[in-house]
Amino acid sequence: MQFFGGSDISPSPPAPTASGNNAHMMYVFNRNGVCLLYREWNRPLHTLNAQQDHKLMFGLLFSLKSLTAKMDPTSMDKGNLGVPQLPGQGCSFHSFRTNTYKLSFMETPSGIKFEIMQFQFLGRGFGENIRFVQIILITHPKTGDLRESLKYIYNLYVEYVVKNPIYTPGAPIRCELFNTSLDQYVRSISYLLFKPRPSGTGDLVLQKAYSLMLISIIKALISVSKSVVKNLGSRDILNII
Amino acid sequence: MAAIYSLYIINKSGGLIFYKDYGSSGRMDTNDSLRVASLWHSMHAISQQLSPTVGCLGIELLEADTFDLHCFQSLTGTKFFVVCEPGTQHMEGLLKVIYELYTDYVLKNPFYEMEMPIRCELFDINLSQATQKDRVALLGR
Amino acid sequence: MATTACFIIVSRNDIPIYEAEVGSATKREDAAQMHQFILHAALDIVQDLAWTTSAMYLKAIDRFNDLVVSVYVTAGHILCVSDFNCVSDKKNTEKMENDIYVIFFAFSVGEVHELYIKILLNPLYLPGSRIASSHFDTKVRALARKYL
Amino acid sequence: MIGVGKIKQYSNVLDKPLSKGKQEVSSSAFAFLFSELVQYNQTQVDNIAELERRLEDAGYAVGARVLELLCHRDKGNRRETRLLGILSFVHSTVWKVLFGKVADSLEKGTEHEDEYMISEKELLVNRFISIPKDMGTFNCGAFVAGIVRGVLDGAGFPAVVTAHFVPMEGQHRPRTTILIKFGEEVLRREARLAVPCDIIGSLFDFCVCSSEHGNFNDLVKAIIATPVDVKYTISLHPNSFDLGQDELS
Repeated sequence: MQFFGGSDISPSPPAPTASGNNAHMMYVFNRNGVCLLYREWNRPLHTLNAQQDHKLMFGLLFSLKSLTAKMDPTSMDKGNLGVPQLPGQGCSFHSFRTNTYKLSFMETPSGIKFEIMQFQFLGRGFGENIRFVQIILITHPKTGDLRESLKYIYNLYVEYVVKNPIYTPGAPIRCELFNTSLDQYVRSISYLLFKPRPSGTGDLVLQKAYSLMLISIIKALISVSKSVVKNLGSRDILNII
Repeated sequence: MAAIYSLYIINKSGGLIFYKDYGSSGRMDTNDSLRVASLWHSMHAISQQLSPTVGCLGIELLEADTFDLHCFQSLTGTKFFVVCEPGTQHMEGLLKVIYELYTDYVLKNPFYEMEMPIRCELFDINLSQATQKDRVALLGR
Repeated sequence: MATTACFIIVSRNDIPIYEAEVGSATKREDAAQMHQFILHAALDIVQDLAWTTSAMYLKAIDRFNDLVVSVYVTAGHILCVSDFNCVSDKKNTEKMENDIYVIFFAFSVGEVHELYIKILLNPLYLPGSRIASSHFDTKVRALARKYL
Repeated sequence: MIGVGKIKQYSNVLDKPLSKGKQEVSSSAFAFLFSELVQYNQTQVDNIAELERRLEDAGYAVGARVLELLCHRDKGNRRETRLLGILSFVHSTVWKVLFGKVADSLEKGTEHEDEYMISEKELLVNRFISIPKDMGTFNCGAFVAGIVRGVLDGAGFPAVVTAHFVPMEGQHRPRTTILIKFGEEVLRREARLAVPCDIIGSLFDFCVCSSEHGNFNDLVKAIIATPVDVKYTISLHPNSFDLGQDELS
């Protein structure tokens, strides 16, 4: 059912922002459901006002998490429904797809490994609160697996938000740098995602624009502090390209 | 080998009318399956509301670490969803086949009362044939 | 050759479901009962005759002075009984004239049989009950005029 | 309704020609209609037997009409006067028109001489119906039994017709069998009508059955009832009938 702009067949990839009705949004929640960040690049339909929308989204994710933990067919012990899951405990879902959008979800209990070094001096409590966050990406239903992108966004989050001294944990994110690099990254993802597979003879214009964009990303990456690049595995960079 | 863990059918008001377990470890008792079914019903509805574009028909596929959940909603609101191993192919096809069996052997059965749990043995017979036929290995755990 | 014919359709348990006086002869009031009497007499002959042949049209099965009775038995054992009074001046031609009328009767009753089936296919018509459809009546009379 | 070509409007149904009747009916439409029929009747009755009787009555009306129509349309105005004739008519012509295929099998009852069975692996009527446990031996095939009874009664072969489930080994679903038990006078007439040439055939039937349970008088009645002017020397082999010499004479 080709429901929206033919993202696959249209020769020129749609510009990510103004393109038809394939939506592109991002939510970041913390553990108690406060929406730290809501970025919207393209949302044709606004059914609810922002505040309700965030609450509904968090509610959906919360119960979906407990539902998946309950339905996990491989584990014997079935916690009863509705009990809030500790991050990382029990199986959790990473995305769901409807006919109009795909929601990719990531919870970051696993984000502990490379922050230990930075948070040593700030004490455990502080780090705990910041570290646990949920990132939700809503994209075109046909987008592929976005778990890597979510990880990358999480890294951006850690770099620009957590390490920003003036940022008070739990408050909505105001860091400019984070937003710009996030925009750049999302534009690159959506550009990549909608890029028709370059069949051998792909027209030249496409190739040129493509390489230009590539250079800009690398420049952006270098400008960011070295530690970020070092931590990204080669696989991540490859994935981005 | 692709495997189905379990199959649920819920009526348009979210009540569970059919639950079949294909060997997932730890079979869910009836209360839990009822809760899961109605929870899924409301999730499905909420996800429609949150849709950024018009005309959303609700969740079709939920991917989790250890399972995939494929859901098919008929026009009248009856939902069929199957829990299977991640990455199982042609589950949508299987759900369509199950939907056909439902329309044949349940709706056309004079002794079946709408929205009530399904007790038609012909439906069970054909269902097990359909799931076998799709070379979907049943976990004989 | 005045021909008076009485045409009766009788259901399985010998209940007449349709009668029609056709033919051009003047009606004598006692003629009506006489026709009824003759036709009902013929019913017994039909009972066992019907089983010996698989044909539906049983030509002339009975004769009553100058009246010839012929019957058409449908699959559901509905009998279309009719008799003609063929007044003929010459003795020897009587045989031939009978056949003519009998053949005419065959044509008309074949179509009456079709009409009956159409009536029967009406789900609201109880098989074996009287045919009260006026259309059926006009059609049968038209057939009779055409053939007799 | 999007008819095939222009549907000619007839002022009265009597002018409408008896169509060849080749239109297909969607099986799911029939299934839903039949399911509604059963559900409606279920609300009207309070026990299973009565439900089956009501289904049979519904079928009877259909049977009476089917007989007339098919004899006119397919049999070219030939009437069935023989038992085997009417049975094969039901088995093939009626089944083909109603259910699209000839019935699976038509057998003669073994234990009783006047019983015949038409069985069908998957009766169209029962295809989508699963009987709940608490309704025991209820069989929606009673509707088809009614049709068969309607046809037989119309043709002058009164009979008691019932539908049964016969489990088949190695099959999930039982077979549906329509049991036809003819009335007494049908058999008597059959015997009377037994035209000489197949006298041996029907006599043989009698010998086979009567010898099994020895009601020899049926055999004698049959011999007497046959038209007398037919001379036949019937060699009854004594030991096949364990009879005394005098009875044979």
